[in-house]
Parts: sequence; C-alpha cells; structure tokens
Amino acid sequence: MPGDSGGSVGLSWRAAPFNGPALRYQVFFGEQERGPYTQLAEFPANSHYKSDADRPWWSWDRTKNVHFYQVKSTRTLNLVNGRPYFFKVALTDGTQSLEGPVRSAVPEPNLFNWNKANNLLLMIVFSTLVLISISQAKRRPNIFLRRIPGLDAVEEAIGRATEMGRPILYLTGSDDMSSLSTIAATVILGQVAKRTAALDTQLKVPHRDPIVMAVCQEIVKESYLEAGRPDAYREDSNFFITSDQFSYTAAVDGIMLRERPAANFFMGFYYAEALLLAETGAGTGAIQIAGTDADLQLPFFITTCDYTLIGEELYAASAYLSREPVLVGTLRGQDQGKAFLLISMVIGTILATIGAFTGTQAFVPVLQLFRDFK
Amino acid sequence: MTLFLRRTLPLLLTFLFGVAFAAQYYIPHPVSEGALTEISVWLRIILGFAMILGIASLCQVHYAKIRTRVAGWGYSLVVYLSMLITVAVGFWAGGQETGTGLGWVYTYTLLALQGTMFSLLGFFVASAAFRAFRARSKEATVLLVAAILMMFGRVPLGEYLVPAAGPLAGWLLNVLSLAARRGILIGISLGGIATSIKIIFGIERSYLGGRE
Amino acid sequence: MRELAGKLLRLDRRAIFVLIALATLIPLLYPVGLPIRVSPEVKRVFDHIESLPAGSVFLLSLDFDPASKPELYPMAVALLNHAFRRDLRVVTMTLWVTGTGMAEKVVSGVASEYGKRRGLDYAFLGYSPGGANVIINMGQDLNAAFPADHYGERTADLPVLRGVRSLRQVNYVVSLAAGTPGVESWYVYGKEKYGFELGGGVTAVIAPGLYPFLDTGQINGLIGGLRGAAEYEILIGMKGKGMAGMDAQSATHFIIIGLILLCNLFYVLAPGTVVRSFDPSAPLRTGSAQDRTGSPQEGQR
Amino acid sequence: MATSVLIGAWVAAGLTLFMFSFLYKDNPFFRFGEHLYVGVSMGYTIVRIHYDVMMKSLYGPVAQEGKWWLLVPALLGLLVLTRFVPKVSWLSRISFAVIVGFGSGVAIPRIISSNILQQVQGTLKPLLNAGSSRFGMAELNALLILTGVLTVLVYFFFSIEHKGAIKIAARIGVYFLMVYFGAAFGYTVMARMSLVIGRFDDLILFASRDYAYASLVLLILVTLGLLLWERGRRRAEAVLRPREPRRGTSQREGVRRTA
Repeated sequence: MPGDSGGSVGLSWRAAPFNGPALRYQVFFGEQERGPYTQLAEFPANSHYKSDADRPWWSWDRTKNVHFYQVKSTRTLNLVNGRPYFFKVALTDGTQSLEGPVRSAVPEPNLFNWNKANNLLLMIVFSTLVLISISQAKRRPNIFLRRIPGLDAVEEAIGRATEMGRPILYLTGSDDMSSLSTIAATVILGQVAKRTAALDTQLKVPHRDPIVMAVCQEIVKESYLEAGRPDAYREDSNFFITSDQFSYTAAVDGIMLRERPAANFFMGFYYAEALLLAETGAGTGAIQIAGTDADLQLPFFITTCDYTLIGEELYAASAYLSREPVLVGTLRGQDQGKAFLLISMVIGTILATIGAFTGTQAFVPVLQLFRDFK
Repeated sequence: MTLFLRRTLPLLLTFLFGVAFAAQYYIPHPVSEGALTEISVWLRIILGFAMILGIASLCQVHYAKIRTRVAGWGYSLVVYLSMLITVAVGFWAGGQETGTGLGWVYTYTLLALQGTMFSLLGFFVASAAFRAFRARSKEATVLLVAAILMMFGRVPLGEYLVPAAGPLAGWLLNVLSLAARRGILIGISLGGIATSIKIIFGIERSYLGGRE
Repeated sequence: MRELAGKLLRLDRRAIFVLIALATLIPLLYPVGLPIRVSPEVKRVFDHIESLPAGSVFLLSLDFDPASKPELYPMAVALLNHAFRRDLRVVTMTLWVTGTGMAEKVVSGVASEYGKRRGLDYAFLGYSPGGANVIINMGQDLNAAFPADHYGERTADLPVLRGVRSLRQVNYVVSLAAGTPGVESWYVYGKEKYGFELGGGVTAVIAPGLYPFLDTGQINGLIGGLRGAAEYEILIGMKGKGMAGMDAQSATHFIIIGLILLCNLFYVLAPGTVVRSFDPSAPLRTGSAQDRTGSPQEGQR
Repeated sequence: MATSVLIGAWVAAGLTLFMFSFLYKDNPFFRFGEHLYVGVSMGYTIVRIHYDVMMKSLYGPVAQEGKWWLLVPALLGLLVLTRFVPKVSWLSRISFAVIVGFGSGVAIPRIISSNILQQVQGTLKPLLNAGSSRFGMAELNALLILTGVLTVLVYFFFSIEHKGAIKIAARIGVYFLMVYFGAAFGYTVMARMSLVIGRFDDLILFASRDYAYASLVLLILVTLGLLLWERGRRRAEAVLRPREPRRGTSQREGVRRTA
C-alpha cells in the first residue's frame, strides 16, 4: 500500500464486465497459499472503485473500472511487514460464486508518502522565496515597510516607564523553547532590553519554562553588552515562578498589583491565562502591548491592551525593531508567499466554480494541489 | 576548537535536527514514527533536568526576600514551606495519588486553587467587555455588535426571545469570523515558516545569545 | 444626566463583579427553569433509554475528572435519575482515576434517592487502569477487567450483573467524557466490535468534534455541555444543576449585554464623545487612558 | 464523613474564598493563597517530574530495559545545568540548539498541512451551483469566506503601502477581523461562565450542613478579616499621607497625551 508505514495491503482488480448492484464481491485472506481462507469483506460490485479513494492524482492511478480494497491490520488480523500473505476475490450473486486466482502480497513500509508531495513542494517554494528575498534585501536594504502601530508604542512605553521610575514587565508566553512564538518573543525581548539598558529602566521577565529563562538570560545580557551597559545588567531580571499555568498567572498578577510596572508586554503564545493577565494589567493603568499568534486569545488582548500585534505581526515585529536587512528581507518573502496563496485562491475558486457549473472534472488535478492528503 | 564547540556545533545541530524532523513528516516508515516519539521523550527528560534551574531561581528570589526582610517576606516563607511539605508528602506517598496525602493535597488545594483562578475569567470577561465594547469608532462598533449577537444567541433565553438569534450567531461564527480566522492562520503560518527557515539555516541565532 | 453618564462610564469594575456573582448565585439557589429548546441529538439518548424494557443493562462510564465537573456532573445526575426511574440495571464505572471519588459520590447519591440497593439494582465498578484496553478487556470478559467492584466485592457474585459476562450483554452504554479515553475510545474499541448501542455526553469544547460521529451513526445521540444537561433535565422533568446553570448563564449574559448597551447609550450622551472614523495608524486600539476604570488603589480619581 | 474529607472541604472552601478576594483588591488573603499556590504547584511538579520523568522515562528504561541512548538527553539536560558555572555556561547552547532545531523542523510541514492546505482547501468552494438556484446560501457563504480571507491577507501585507485599492481591501479586512474578535469573545463568555458556576456550586455544597457550613463560616471570617485589614491600612495611610502626596494618575495622563 503506497504511502503507509506498513501493516497493510492494497488489493486491486479489474471490474468484471457484468457488474451490477445484485452482485457482490467477497475478499478472502489466508496466511498460507493453500489456505485456510477467511472472508474479510463483502460489498456490492458497483462500489469500492479505485477512483473512489481520496488520493491525489500524482500518486494514485484514478482509472475507472478497477476495484480496490485495502486490508489493514486490526486487533484480530495482524499483518507483519515483510511476510507474504495470500488473497483471493470472489464474485457472487448469492447462489453462485466465481473465484479469482490467489495472489500473494507482502506488506512493506514506505520511505516516502507521495500523498504529501504537494506539502513538500510548498515548503520548498516558500523556503526558496524567503532565502532569495533575504539575499536580495542584503543587496538593496531600503525596502518599504508599512507601519505597525503597536511597535511605535514600544518606544513610548519604555520611555514612560523610565519617566515614572517604574519597572517594565515582559512575558514571553506559555510555550516552551521549541515553539516559534516563544522564539519570536525572545527576539523582541532582545530589542526591548537594548532600550531599557540605554535608558536604565528596570526590566522584569517572569518565566514558566526554565529553558526559556536560561535563553532569555543570555539574550538580555547580550543586549546590555551591546548597549554598552553591562554594569546595569541584573541576573535576576529573568526569574522563574512555576511551570503550572494558573499559579504562574496568580503570581504575575500579584507582581502587577504590587510592583506596578508602567508597561506590560505580552509576547508569545498564550492560553486561557491571557485575559487574567491582561485585565489585571489594565486595572493597574499600565501601557499594555501584546503580540500573539494564539488566535483564540487575540480577542482578549485586543479588548484589554493598548496595542496588539496580531498573528503574523508578532514575527514581523523583530524585523521592524531592528531594521536588519535579513529580517526585512524575510518580511518581503512572507509577502510574496501571501501573494502567491492569494492568487491561487482566486484562480482556484474560479476553476471550482466553472467545474461545478459545467460539471467537468478537468480542474480536479489543479485543485488537488491545494488539498491536504494524509 | 572551542570556537567550533561554541558556535559551529550548536548551529550544525540546529540544522541537522531541523532538517531531520521536517523530513520526518513525509516518511511513513515505522523508524521515522519511532524517532518522533523518542525525541518527545528526550525533550521531557531535558526539561526535567532544566527544572532544577527553575527551582534554583525560585528559591533564590524568595531567599533574597527573606534575607533582606523586604515587606511581605513572610509570604516567601509560605512558598518555601508549602513546597517542601508537598514534596515530602509526595515522596512519602511514592508518587501515588489515590487515597494518599498527595492525592489529598492535589484535590483540596491544587484543584480548588486552580479552579478558582480559572473561574476569575468569568468575572474578567464581564469587566473587559464593559470597558472595551464602546462604539467609539466604526471598527469598535462592529466588534461590539458581533459580540452582543453572539452572547445573545448562545443562551436559551436569547433564543427564546428571538428564535433567529441562535442560527444567526452560528452563521456569524461559521462564516464571517471563520473567514477572518483563516486569514490570520494563513498569515501566521507564513511567518512561522519563515522563522523556522531562518533558524534552520542559522540566519536567526539570537536564541543562542552571545556572539562569540 | 451627563454627570451620571460619566459616572457610569467610570464604574468601578468591582460593581460588575458583584453583579456577575449575584447573577450566578441566585439562579443556582433558586432555579427558574427558563424554557430551553431540546435538540434532537439529546432527545435520541433520552428516547433510547425510554425504549429499553425494565431490567435492561445500562452502562454509564463517567470518564471525567473534577475539572469538568460543572458540565458533566449534571449530565450524570440526569442520566442516573432517568435510568433508575426506568428500573434499568445500572452499571457504572470510570476510566479516569482522578474522577473515581466523584463518580462514586454521584452514583451512590442518586441511587439512595430512589432507594436502590448496591449490588442488587446497581453497581459501581470503580476504576481500572489501562484506558482503552479496559474496554477491550470488558468486551472479552467483564469479570477479568473488573475482578472486584469499587467496594471490593467480587463482580461475579453481584446479582445486578447476573447474565452479564461481557459488553455483548450490555444494552446501552453512555460515556460522559472530558477527553481521552472517552466517547471515541468506547466507539473504536467497544461498539465497533461488541455491537452495543452507544451514546455520548461531553463538554461543550469537545462536542463540535463529535458531530461527524453522530452523522455516521457511530454514536446514537450526543449531550453537549451544560446546555445538553439542561435539555436532558427538561426531558425527564427535573429541575437540576443543568437548568440552574443555564439560568445562571442566561442571567450573566444578559447582565453583560445590558451593561454594554447601557454604557454605550451613556457614552453617546457623555461630554466630548466623537464617533471617530477610520484611522489607519491605530486600527485596533481600543483602550485609552480616559476609559480605564479605576484600579483598586487608584479608585477615587 | 471521613475527617480528611471534612478538613479538605474546609481547606478547599477557604482557599477558594481567598482567591476570590482578589476581585476586591490585592490583600493578605490573596497573597497567602497566591504564594501557597506557587509553592504547592512547584512541589507537585517536582514530585511528578521525579516519578514520571526521572524514574519512569529515564531510570527505568536505562537500568531495566537497557535503553542506554536515553543517556544522551540526560547529558543534554546536564549541559543546561552548566549555566550555574559561568565559565562553561556556553555548553548549554548545545541543548538549546537541539530543542530549537527540533521545534522549527517539526513545525514547517505541520503548519503547511493544517494552516495552509486545510485552510486554502476549505476556501476553494464553487460560487455557483449547477442546480436551479445558481446562487444560494451556500454560495453566498463561500463568497463571503473568500472575501474575508483575501482581505485579511491583504491587511497583513507589510511591504506594500496601504493606499488605493489595497487600502480599501485592507480596511474590509479590518472589519472582518473585528467581527472575528467580537464573535470569538462572545462565544467564549459562555464557557467562562460555566467555570464560575462550577466554583459556586462547590461553595454551595460546602455551605451545607454535611460540611459543617464551611463556606458560610469562612466567608464571614474572610470578610471580617478584610474589614480589619482595611481599617489598619487606612490608619497607616493617614499617618503617611501628609508626607507623600499621591500623584500617580495625573502624571500618567500627562504622558498619555502623546499616545
């Protein structure tokens, strides 16, 4: 069976010329060629065509008039990889039955799932787009970037904290270091730390994950070094509370109420604690800037924070703050990716409409390129 | 040599692990499936050790508070005591929770505290709605109307008063808001892919800190 | 008037908290029983139990822990009430170790209301480790999966289980689930093989994901969230936690809606209000300093 | 009723009220609850990590099943701990590299599958049907979804100036976003309210005779405690006030004008 991890066998056979709903196919299975054979399935002869299978054209022969049945391992039937098994198919009308020849098959695991080839293709396309844009940006660094209001406010928030002599609270989200949101949040932390170092404002970063804490310590230290203020760096600006969701939330809420930070940053990925944190912060009158790709929590940040970086803007933020050609180039690449998908969706919808209107199957191969096959 | 260990090796490892586990998705072979399960165990083990860093940091913060007798240092003592008692009870129970002291601590303190903290959301949802949902601009008005329609259509009384409210709320959720969510998701995914690519190819390396 | 408007806009949020607390507490103590439309998927669970003759075996698996209690506990109460009323032989169990104590409490509680005797009219098998494997085991040999019930009595000797050797002899299974193992496990490892009828009750978060199962008939009915529990209570004519909860839901929702509407009305009246047109530089900014309610310690401003 | 259950009910009811007192304002009851919560949850995590990770996933498999390769993650874990020794703390980067590399690699194909392919696939719906109605409700919805997805995507374009047609599209996108945020907010209210109901349910249960009226007694005690605390605080403040005028808000608004 193509594209699986073994443990199953695909049977296909040419349809008999006299198919009809009254006729039924029976599939038999045996561990030895001589038998005994047990019946696995029985279905009407006008069903189970190979073209019925939900598989893409590039990895699947979709010709009509070929029947197909997949034998999978179950609790009673264990197909071992590399061992031959024997199958036969019979056609019956209830009284008479016509048996086909015995065929043997060996279940084998595959090395590549061709059903996912379009996924791989997209990955290659996007990677190339990003890498090309980066190298272009290195040559011509002056690319236009539209404003992201939340980012202008970062400077303002830090300035206000400095003026008021109060600390800045920065959260990196609830995910661990392997999450992209966390990585984006730590990159922005580096930029924020550079500003706090220059202005000598206290920075507080409570953590839920010890590894993220360790990484952030490195990043903040580096930022202070770059800003020429290694003396102002404090090891305890990054500290650990607990890995538990709501006790962490309670403790951070406590910090907000007692130490009254002038600005709260919520970057990274959040779960239900989002509103508990942001609403408490809103109550203390702090400037709040959020940035998250947790789409379910966005509504709560939007309603409680002064500025919110929505989804993708979180990833873009580091590019804006640093203006490094590499990062700006990445944004350009992302935009090209979006344009590509946008155009694909318009064309795809037109094709789907024509297809539905005229009843033609001609565009199915194109549309299948944008389907997720397992 | 140290330069290799300090910079090249980490970047090389990132590249290797990144490429390997991106490729893993396309390989259905049992070996590749096994590797994914295995590495998730690895991450848990690494995190287990890393937790020592966290515990040290927590203890340090509260120790400093107790030592310098800052206002409210007594609460730091609460942290220490409750942590030590829980650990002691936990080891006494051998990590088992049914019918042991650890189970008691879990049911009557952790669950109660967690449930209450979580339920504060119910109150905060109300106060956030009250403050934020004001028709101060056209966008804010759209936000407000969508939220009210949704709340109205989700409860029996609303549906009873206006029978169309339920289906309307469903339509709002499954059509208009689905569209926006899709847009956000596609945007996020492109940003995520770009970030991943940069990390795998060593273009983005700030997570390693230091520039040596 | 304008002063009042300004005052309401700066309403201390603790006033809102009090309103929400009251709107929750009062209906819980004195349920009104606002009308609720019963959805067909809940009705089908009810109808199936209704169609079982007295003495049929009904298995209720309480696969949830205290975290999901608000939604699933009322369902358990309603289903048990119904089953005892119909004089079914009620067998209960759990696949979640953290839910054992709670499950025991609800089962013995409802049973005593109906004067049902443990072991004779109903049984609580308790928890057995292994997740979905327990279901497979039960399908083969119930006494092997649960050698003794929760109270340590041999299951083989329980009169209520007379003639029930495996899941094949069970007429109806309902799993009240807050995750995995749950309804899906009961379908995949149980129903598909041993051919009993299966119904499900789940939290509101999980329910949408189970509708495909409902369409294909893999489960015959579905009770979703607190609302589903309330619907079931209507069907059996009982004013329980579900309906009280729904009253509380309605009350809190209407308080929030009312507050928002009132506040917008005053907002238009309040001095200095301009309905701003689109400002691309700050399309999503929603809070500004003047709209902030006072924080606890800056209350009087 | 068992004594442990009775004590448990009192403890649970008390802690619930302590945490709820946060709604009034930050106070000693909440501070106690908060710190206790941090301590207990950390202690519980330590116990769970010891038994579930260290014993079950590491020690057991290595010592009993001979899975020696699990010593590699153990080594990587130990490398993280080099952060205690500044001189060799760079060794911890090796572990970071493995975690971050794994995370980025695993993410790409899965993001493409669930956030791109599945979303695009759901959007590609015919806008006309072959039936007699030509353009029905399903087609209208498909058109609206397509419009929403496209305009929201346009809003997220960073390197194109938002003017002309782009500006109009982006603005429509903003409206779609607003509908989403509003609807998602409204949708969640219900789930959050069930949580409040759940807690209140427990409090009502603990207020019963079986539990010796735990919630009622504790509610009175906590309220009294808060009153006493407020009085004490007012007095202390009255002493402090002449020397330290409070000026927080006015100063803040001064800064805020630039926002």
